[in-house]
Amino acid sequence: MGDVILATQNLTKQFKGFTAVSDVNLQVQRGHIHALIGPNGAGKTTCFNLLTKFLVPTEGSIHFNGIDITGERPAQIARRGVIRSFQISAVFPHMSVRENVRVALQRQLGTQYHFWKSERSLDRLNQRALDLLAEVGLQDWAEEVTVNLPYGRKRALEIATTLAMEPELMLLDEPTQGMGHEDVDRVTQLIKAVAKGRTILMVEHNMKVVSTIADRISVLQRGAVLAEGSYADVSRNPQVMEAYMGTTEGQLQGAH
Amino acid sequence: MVKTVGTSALRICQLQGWYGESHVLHGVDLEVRRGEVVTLLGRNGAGRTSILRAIMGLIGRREGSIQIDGTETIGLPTHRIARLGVGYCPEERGIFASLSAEENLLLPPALKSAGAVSGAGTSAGMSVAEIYQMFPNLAERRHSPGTRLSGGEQQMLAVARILRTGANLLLLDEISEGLAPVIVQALARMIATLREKGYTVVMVEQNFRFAAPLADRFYVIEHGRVVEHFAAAELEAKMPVLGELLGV
Amino acid sequence: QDKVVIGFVTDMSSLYSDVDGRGGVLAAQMAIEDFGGKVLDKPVELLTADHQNKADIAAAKAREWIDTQGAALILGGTNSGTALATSTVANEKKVLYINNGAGTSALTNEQCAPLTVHYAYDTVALARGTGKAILDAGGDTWFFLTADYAFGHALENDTAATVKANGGKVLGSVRHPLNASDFSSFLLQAQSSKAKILGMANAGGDTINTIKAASEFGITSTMKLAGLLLFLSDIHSMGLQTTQGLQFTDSWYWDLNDESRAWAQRFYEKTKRMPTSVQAANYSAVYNWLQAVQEAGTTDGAKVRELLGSKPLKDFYASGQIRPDGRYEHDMYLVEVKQPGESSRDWDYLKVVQALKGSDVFTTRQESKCALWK
Amino acid sequence: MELFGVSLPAILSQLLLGLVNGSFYAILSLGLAVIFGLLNVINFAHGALFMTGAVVTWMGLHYLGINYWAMLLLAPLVVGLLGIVLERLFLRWIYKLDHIYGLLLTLGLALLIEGGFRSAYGVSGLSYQTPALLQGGFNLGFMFMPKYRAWVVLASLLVCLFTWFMIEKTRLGAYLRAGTENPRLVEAFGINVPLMITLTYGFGVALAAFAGVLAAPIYQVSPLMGQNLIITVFAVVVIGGMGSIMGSIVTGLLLGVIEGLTRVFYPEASSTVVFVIMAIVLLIRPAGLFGKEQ
Amino acid sequence: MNQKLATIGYAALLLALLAAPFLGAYPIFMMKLFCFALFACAFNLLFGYTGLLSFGHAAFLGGAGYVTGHALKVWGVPPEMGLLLGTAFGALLGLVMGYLAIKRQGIYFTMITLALAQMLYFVWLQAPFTGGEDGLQGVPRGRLLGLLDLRSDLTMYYVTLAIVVLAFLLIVRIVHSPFGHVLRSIKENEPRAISLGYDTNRFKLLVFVLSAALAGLAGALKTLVLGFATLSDGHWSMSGHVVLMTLVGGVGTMSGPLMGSLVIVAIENKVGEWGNWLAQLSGIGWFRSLGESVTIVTGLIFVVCVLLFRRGVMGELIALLQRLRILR
Ligand SMILES: Nc1ncnc2c1ncn2[C@@H]1O[C@H](COP(=O)(O)OP(=O)(O)OP(=O)(O)O)[C@@H](O)[C@H]1O
Ligand SMILES: Nc1ncnc2c1ncn2[C@@H]1O[C@H](COP(=O)(O)OP(=O)(O)OP(=O)(O)O)[C@@H](O)[C@H]1O
Ligand SMILES: [Mg+2]
Ligand SMILES: [Mg+2]
Repeated sequence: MGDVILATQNLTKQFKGFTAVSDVNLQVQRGHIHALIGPNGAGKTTCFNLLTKFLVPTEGSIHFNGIDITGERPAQIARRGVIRSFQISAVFPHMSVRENVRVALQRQLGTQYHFWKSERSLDRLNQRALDLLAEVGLQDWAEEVTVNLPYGRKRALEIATTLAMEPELMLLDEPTQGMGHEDVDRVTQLIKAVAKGRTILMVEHNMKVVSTIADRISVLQRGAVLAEGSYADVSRNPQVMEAYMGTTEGQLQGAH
Repeated sequence: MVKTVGTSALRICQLQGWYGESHVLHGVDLEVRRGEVVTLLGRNGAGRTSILRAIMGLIGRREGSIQIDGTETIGLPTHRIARLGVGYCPEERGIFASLSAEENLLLPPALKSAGAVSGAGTSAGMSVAEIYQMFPNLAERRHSPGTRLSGGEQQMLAVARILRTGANLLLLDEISEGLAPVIVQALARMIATLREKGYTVVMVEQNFRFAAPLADRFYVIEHGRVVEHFAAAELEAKMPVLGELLGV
Repeated sequence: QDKVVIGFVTDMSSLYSDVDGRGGVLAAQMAIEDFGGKVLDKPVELLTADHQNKADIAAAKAREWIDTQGAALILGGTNSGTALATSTVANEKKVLYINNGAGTSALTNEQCAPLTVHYAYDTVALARGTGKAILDAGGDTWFFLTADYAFGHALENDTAATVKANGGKVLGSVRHPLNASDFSSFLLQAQSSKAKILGMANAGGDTINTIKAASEFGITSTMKLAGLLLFLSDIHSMGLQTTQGLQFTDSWYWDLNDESRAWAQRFYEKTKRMPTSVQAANYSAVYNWLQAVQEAGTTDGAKVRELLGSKPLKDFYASGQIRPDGRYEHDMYLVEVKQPGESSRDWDYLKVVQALKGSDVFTTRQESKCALWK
Repeated sequence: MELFGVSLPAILSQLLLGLVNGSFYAILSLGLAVIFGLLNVINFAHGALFMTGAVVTWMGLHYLGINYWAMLLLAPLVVGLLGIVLERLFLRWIYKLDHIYGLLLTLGLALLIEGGFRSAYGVSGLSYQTPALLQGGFNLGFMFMPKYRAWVVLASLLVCLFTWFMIEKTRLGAYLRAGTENPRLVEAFGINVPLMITLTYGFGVALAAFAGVLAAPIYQVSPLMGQNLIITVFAVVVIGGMGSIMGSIVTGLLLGVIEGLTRVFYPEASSTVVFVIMAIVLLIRPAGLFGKEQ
Repeated sequence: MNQKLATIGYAALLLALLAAPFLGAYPIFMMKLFCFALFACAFNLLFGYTGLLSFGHAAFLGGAGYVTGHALKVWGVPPEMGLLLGTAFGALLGLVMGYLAIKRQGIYFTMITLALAQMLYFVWLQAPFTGGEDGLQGVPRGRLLGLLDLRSDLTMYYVTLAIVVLAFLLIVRIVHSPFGHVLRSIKENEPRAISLGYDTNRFKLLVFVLSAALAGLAGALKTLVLGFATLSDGHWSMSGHVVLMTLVGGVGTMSGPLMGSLVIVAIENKVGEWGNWLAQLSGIGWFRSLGESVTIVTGLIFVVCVLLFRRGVMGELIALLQRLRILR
């Protein structure tokens, strides 16, 4: 077994008596694409929110690279290299595509508070920004104002921006939601491409995507882990089939 | 006023639409007969959502003609359009945070659906009990504030909400989005039932496999125009074209 | 220069515009007309501006008039901050500055200037006038309701000093913030002091609301209210019902004598309001200035100032003399608001209780910190 | 009995007086909350319209001989209508813009209204007598409580509770709350939202005018009477958090009382105490006492 | 090409300003204008470039004015020290106010700044050293660095011009700095900026402090130039004024606040004259009362700007230029 990059112990979240996440022990292996699936309301998004501290856990602890990060603030966690993407597309609409990425790169320079420096000091990030854009196939759009991008490209840009943060662990919440087939395929490939040398934890309802790229899958139900394993293992699990995927293999594929 | 199945529930001619300066609909022609399920297909940004929004009068500016049950609506304000018996389930779900799930469900007033269809009776909407039976999740979370539901639960709520009103022309935008496969299957069954009851449904779907078995007819939208339309029977024959247009 | 320009900057649009404002402009205009519209054979022109109670605007206007229009006299209206700032500018430019309506005594005291004349009243006179007169009438225990800023403190201190000096007692005071809409709390505190007199060391809307609340809470039945800065326009807006019996000091009242009545009537015909003391002072100041210019044969600030101070002045507004520190020392009047039954006509609001000699109420030479008067 | 050198009766009476002021805060902040909810506009003109309510009351008596009790109903109606006109003419055009434009626009309107009254009636204002029925007062032993002030508390509490009930417990209120979040969608359900918005503004403004009528006999009716009050009410709103209708009512009353107590213990600070409390609340609960976190 | 045009424009403006005293412009009036222009630019840094609408900037202008005035008059410090103290005070106040205000967003932020500034207004009113409504009068200008005698209006003029130009350049630099880029991203999409690891509240606080310091400098300079500090600079209506200046000139444009302050200061000073002129021209006597209705005029400008003219003078001009370029 490879080493564990992210581990949770007895992670629990209650909302006014309602337990959305209960006693979850997740182990994410370094270098894996780890998918989190489960019926609606199972607690997947809540889990993500706990991991990035957008919500505070009621109980349990979170370890990242062996360090306890349970008590840290969202920005600190981001700086450690745990970066999440949003369910809705999150870009800076009136900046150019290149600038979008550059804002993310800028933090590494450590000059973000330097209000006396010229903006030209940022130019040396341009190359890196273009490289990242190339990685997601946006090199030709670099000078475009972001609002004008089609939806799928915006998602790609978002991923490029996320990559700029040099994440060790990326959290993607339904990255293909609302996409047409072409885009779904492109993003799937993209995720696969960027996963090299990184770890990805994603929530996804599109089984086609999950089955193509996920190395490991955890199924949540009612806040608790129902099953875990490879796609083949999990999809054959009768409980999972009943709770989530529906009854027949054919229809499972039919979800998308 | 009694109308027979087959008359036009919705007829759109040369519809143009704008968001501020940007022109997104370029002359859409489309007709939906009473009791039909019609699906709008297209790539992201093709303008399908915009068509639904235009029907409801929710986009910036629109021109052309939109008739609902024979009434011209292009000049009507949104709320008057809705009162003609149109139920709209938006892409972004539109669940209200300050209302509980149940309040959300009960919010839209019951509509005196203009075209009370034969077969649909007076088309009184579904009862709350029926809805909870269909979506047990909602029953469980009924007292939670609407936006505290999970993404999928909100999606269910958004659909359920308009089923209650008795609207008989339903505009459904990407309702299978973000739902677990089991629920998607349940929705599919629901739409089939609705059709049997005589509802008219216009669906926008990304999820082709979900839409394919349900629809009577398909329209393919690209760049704010209808580029192709065909009946369910022609589906097989059209697959290659679709593959090219949609990448299915 | 083929005309003589007078620049008049005052509050025309806000807090003090009823006391001076448009009516004040009219009064000055009347003085020019009565004088014949000309002095030294040149037509007299009156320029006006609204300083909006902003010192920078007042000073800038004065400067502009002096530099570009050759203004020979700057007439300043209400508000102390604007007055002090304008005074500085006018003196720097060697132009005479006459103020009516600013309360601050600093204008002729710490910050006195050779070409500045303070004409109508100042807070010291109001405080002493009211304090002394009421004390003489038996009001020997006081409680102060004081607006919590320099102006209020000054009024309170001056009055309290007078009260104490004349054997009265100050039983306490409470400081309220400026524009405190509700005064009932403060009034209850005043009432529990069991003092006979409630000294209102505040101004404008604050005084008005104090008086209203006092009558509502029945304070007026146990204490007598003494206004330290009140004008006819305030009484008019509150009505006699609420203000009856109130005493305060003013520099003039329209119903003093035949002369004042005659002038006031002319003013009334134009505005449908009786003039306030400040408005009357504007007329008086402008008229006296024109006379002095005529006499001196020049508009030169220093010369006219010297002439103005050289002999006693007398007209329907007042009689007295402008002292070296710039203060026009004249009689003040302790007035009392009539009972509704006593009032026989519109604007018949006040009766004069006592005329107060100027030398008794204004800052004396010993007290003065003005270098020009040493 | 004494507390920090102040007698108990004195404290009691200040509590009561604070309640009177609190009633004004409550109605005004409630009106602001209702308007903010649906229009997304912080109504800077609220103070000016409060003043207008008082002026209209005065005008009713002065020009038309309509007494206080009738004006209690008429003035809110008249000002509400004025609000409806303002909404149709001006506010209508800015809903799609950032909130701040609403603030700036209504600030402009406030200046216009105040300037208008000022040039018509001057600044020292107008005087309005307490209605005959409510003259005099009760001797409570520890203080003299004018009947009129007691009436103010009663009347405003009733109006506040009525409003609360309408919004939180009725179907109309549900439309209102939903419209607050997503008016376009509510409209797509068949509800005439533009009309609802117009009426809501009218209603919110009428609340301000109602406070104005209540205030007319207490304070001098002057063009400036709303100007200073409104900023304090803004602070009240920040403290309360504007999350809930009940919140604005309770916060309003509470702050009136706290302010009243300050007037006894440390009168110099009575104008700033509300702002100090605001600062403290922000430090401890940035969303306000009753506000929901984002 | 726009860039070039702008550069030429600024150069021409600077030349004109350098020559102004010899062309009959009024040094004191011009200096007051500079102070307001700087004030508006400082405000615009916050509003136009970070999207934070502060309604409490009067506190910095007024507060710094008092501090500088007090330092010069009572402590007798040299003018450069006085300016520095005023600026520092602005910054300090900005730190405290900003710290409290950025806890809430959007319109709440605005209301909090308004309320805090109002609280400070009461402080200025009650504090012993501000002179209440008399204000702080007779503040000496002194000698700059012990060399330049500032009592000469001409010397003062050039000193003021130099300071304001430097401050303006600083603002330009801030907007176009690495820091400025982050600000822009915060303005566009704050949650996203947070998720990129930026502690956005710190950025907001820093820009708030910078803006407050510059507004403080404007207030300090104003006191030095005019020789007094009075209450009106700390009143909330002054905060409204600076919003108006920026709005009229063009929010989020560099030159907007300059233009806006010119327009508003001119209106404030001249509206009475224009009223008289209009009355003469049209024979309608009502116009004469315009001078007594600054509030109404101000209110009207607010309404018109918000409804019809949101981009402001410079914003419209820039848009026009762009359209022309597209046509070509
Ligand atoms: N803030 C909250 N307060 C109360 N309940 C909440 C809150 N957030 C989530 N929940 C509840 O917790 C449960 C889990 O929600 P979560 O959003 O994590 O589901 P999910 O697995 O992401 O589902 P989906 O696939 O539908 O998005 C749901 O039943 C939801 O109603
Ligand atoms: N509010 C808006 N303002 C401006 N342009 C818009 C707006 N909403 C949509 N558009 C544009 O209109 C076009 C059509 O969008 P629409 O949402 O109708 O597409 P769609 O077919 O529903 O695609 P999707 O799969 O993304 O939902 C797109 O180019 C989109 O960018
Ligand atoms: Mg989710
Ligand atoms: Mg869509």
